[in-house]
Amino acid sequence: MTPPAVPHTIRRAVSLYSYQHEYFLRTMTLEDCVAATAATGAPGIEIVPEQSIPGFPHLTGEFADTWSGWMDKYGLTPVATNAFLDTKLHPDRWLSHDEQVASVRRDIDVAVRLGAPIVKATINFPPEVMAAAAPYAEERGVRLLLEVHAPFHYGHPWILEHLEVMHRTGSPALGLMPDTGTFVRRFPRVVSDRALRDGARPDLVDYIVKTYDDHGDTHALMDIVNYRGGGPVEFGLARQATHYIWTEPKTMLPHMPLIGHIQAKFYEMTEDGVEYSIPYDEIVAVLVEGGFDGHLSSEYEGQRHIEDAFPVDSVEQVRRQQAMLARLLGETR
Amino acid sequence: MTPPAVPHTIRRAVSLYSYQHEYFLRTMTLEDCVAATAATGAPGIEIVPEQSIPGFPHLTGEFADTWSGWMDKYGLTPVATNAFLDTKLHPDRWLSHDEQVASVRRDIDVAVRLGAPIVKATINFPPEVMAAAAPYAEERGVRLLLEVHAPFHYGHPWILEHLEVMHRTGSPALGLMPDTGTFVRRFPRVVSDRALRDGARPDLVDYIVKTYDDHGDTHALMDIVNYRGGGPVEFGLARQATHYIWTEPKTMLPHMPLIGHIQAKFYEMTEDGVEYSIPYDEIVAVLVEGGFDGHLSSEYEGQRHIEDAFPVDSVEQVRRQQAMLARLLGETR
Amino acid sequence: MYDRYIICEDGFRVRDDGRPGGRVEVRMPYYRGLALSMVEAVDLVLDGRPVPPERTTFTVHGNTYTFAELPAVTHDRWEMGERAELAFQTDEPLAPGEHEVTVSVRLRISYMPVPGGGRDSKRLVLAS
Amino acid sequence: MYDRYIICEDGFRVRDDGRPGGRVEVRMPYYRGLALSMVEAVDLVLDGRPVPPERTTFTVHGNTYTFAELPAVTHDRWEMGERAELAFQTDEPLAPGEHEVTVSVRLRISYMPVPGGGRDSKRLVLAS
Ligand SMILES: [Mn+2]
Ligand SMILES: [Mn+2]
Repeated sequence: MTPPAVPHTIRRAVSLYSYQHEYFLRTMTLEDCVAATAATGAPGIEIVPEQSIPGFPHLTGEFADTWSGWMDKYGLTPVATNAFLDTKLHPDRWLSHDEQVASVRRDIDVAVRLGAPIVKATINFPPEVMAAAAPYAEERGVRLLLEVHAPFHYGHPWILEHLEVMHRTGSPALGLMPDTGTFVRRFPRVVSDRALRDGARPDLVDYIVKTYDDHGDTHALMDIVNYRGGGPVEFGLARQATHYIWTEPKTMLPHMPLIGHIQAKFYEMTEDGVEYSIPYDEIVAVLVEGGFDGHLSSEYEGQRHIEDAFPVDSVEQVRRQQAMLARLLGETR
Repeated sequence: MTPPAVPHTIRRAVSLYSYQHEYFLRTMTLEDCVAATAATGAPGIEIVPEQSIPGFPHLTGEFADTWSGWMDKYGLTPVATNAFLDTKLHPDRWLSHDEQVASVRRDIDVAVRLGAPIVKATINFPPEVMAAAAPYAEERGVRLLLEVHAPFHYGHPWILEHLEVMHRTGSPALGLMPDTGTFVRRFPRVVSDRALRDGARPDLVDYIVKTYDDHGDTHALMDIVNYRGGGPVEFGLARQATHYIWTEPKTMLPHMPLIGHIQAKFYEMTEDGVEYSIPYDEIVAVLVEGGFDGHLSSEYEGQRHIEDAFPVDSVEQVRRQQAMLARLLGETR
Repeated sequence: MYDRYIICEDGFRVRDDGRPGGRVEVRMPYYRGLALSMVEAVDLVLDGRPVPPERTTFTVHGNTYTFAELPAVTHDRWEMGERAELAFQTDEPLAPGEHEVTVSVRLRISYMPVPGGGRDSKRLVLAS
Repeated sequence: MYDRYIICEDGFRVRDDGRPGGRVEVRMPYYRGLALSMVEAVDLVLDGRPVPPERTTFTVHGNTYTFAELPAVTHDRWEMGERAELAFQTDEPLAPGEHEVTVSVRLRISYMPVPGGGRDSKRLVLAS
């Protein structure tokens, strides 16, 4: 792969989401995760506050100081936080619009205290909540970016509704955060291998993988698997085949002015240093072409598909992806 | 609507499926259903043996005689039967390939005894079972036509697999039977009205209907309904919006040599004599253009959506559709 | 589909064998008949209490089966719209008058990845 | 996700209040912490018998709640990877030695139309 011929200002980052397995099991502390990030050479770090900060949303001064101390010690810059919107916080009623906006404001405050200029809005954020939170985000100097996560894409009604709000309000605080899980060209083999371990019929696994890989219509895949004699395990795999999507990375181009950050989702970095499913060379080429000026932030999600049978090594997986990104970005050869 | 300018040989028929509500409740006998068919002026009649013949698959000589007597008495011609393939007949094992083929042969025999030259193969028939049953169908002078039912369409992998078998074997017995539920341009209002009666939130019903009517991506419609605060009733309606599909009727044209029969599915014939959701004028125009030489057979399916609140009048609904078809076919003005 | 027609409004009566319990007539919520091996369950709840399937039997056109037998019955069918009789035993004789009856039918329909069937609830008056 | 890590292999012991029953340490099968109001169920089956939620309590970082209380607890959380203690009462004291423990966690996750959570089964040896 030839590094980009034109100059660019794309930088690398790692989301601590990537080390969730080790953090969950407490085989790595939060500081270990920060140190692992720095060891990849990525200058940026992304944090999921609800994952990493016990006592969230109460952010103690002590935590903030420790965090900022780590940033200095490891030479890292916080680039983004991730916000969730618990519309179903109460069992008996939906969160009101005002409560939803308050939740976003709270998360903007958390980002500011952590020194991060970007907050990821999870895909369920309603457009009108984005609009209502935008002035506060502007005031606090933070951008609120809607994650464009599979199976959504830039032509999907839900995203179109968000785009309409972004263009109508013209708020500089609002924008998009593509998750590269929308660019899954090949079905992740860690997922199909898991189904096989769970007892799925190999011919049906092949059928599902092939239908996905041909980018065929997955609309009635579960029905076909049923016509072919499949059961719950095969139905589950068919359902997963509708969770991933392949869209051309160049579909990001018309929206580049709104794109402030990329979650570089990955399922498996092979020993050859490529992602099995996602063509990062094409993604990086599009980002360079579009003049993207932000971070490509590692989001490892293979752990959940291999934990049943294999040791998870998130550190090595992230290391490999960062090495690939460094190469594609022309930092190394 | 101007009747077709070119001559055609398309005829009308009624499937007894249409009168299922009255037959279920025994407010109409089987002979009443036959008489109602004749009263529409349709020359053809289609029967679902597993619905109408007590004791199926044992067809007594008495039933066969009665049936053929009705055909004479009412001036009707049997045009098709419908076959099911109960691959899950046994709770503990899938029907073997040979058993599946035997089931199809049995249904071919039933069609022959009823005098019907066409057997509908329900969408779950595997392609290799079609291939294996074809010689017997040829021998008995019956065509076995795969129903192309929503959400399948002519570019779907499952249909492509069937087409491959049809073209490879070249058997004159194999072919297609489009169900016009693949040409649902507008969301059937009998379905959305039912959801409203079941307590669905009107704004979410509107959203679902609008997304469908815009022919937008229904892939993640259930997710959006969830982001908007919907619950089970709204999820159910969102699921139904993925069961109907809109494809251009002209997608039938390349397959016209294989198309031997049409199931004229409908949900609601309005007082103005049009189907609320399905553009029959366009469908008939395509069939005429393609030189279709078979029956358009009424398949009323609105009853299940109105039975909770309204009296079902299948006879009137079929009468209206047949009048529309007669008009579109140039039989009347 | 046909959910509201599963339980027949008439035909609810005591057993005719002298044991405590009753009989209710039920229809299959589906548009064709099915071999009995595909009738996975016809569950009865009487006055809020589930009646175990072991205490019920199922009769179509004069043929009576236990629910333990049904999975193997591929040569008899529950016809479309046919009134089957669900007979059940109870500890005490049924009180005269109204009872709340709920019936859930679960069908194994080959072309569907999920179970078919339906559910109906009615207040029925015990025929004398 | 994390299903196999729900039940902690150590920390299975008898209650410390002298009543019959025990305690098992459990983790939430999810990648972030959640307010307890979104923890819909942490169901326990011990040696094949379901323990009713009314006979269990739930403790996170020193705070103990009944499952009747949880739906209203929006200001305390089950942290990501945190070992919560599920304490339960039984009729008889637990026998020493191995027990089959199954725990099902049901979570209300706002962006998902269906419940989240997971299920784990382990044979645990009662700590003395
Ligand atoms: Mn992401
Ligand atoms: Mn049809």
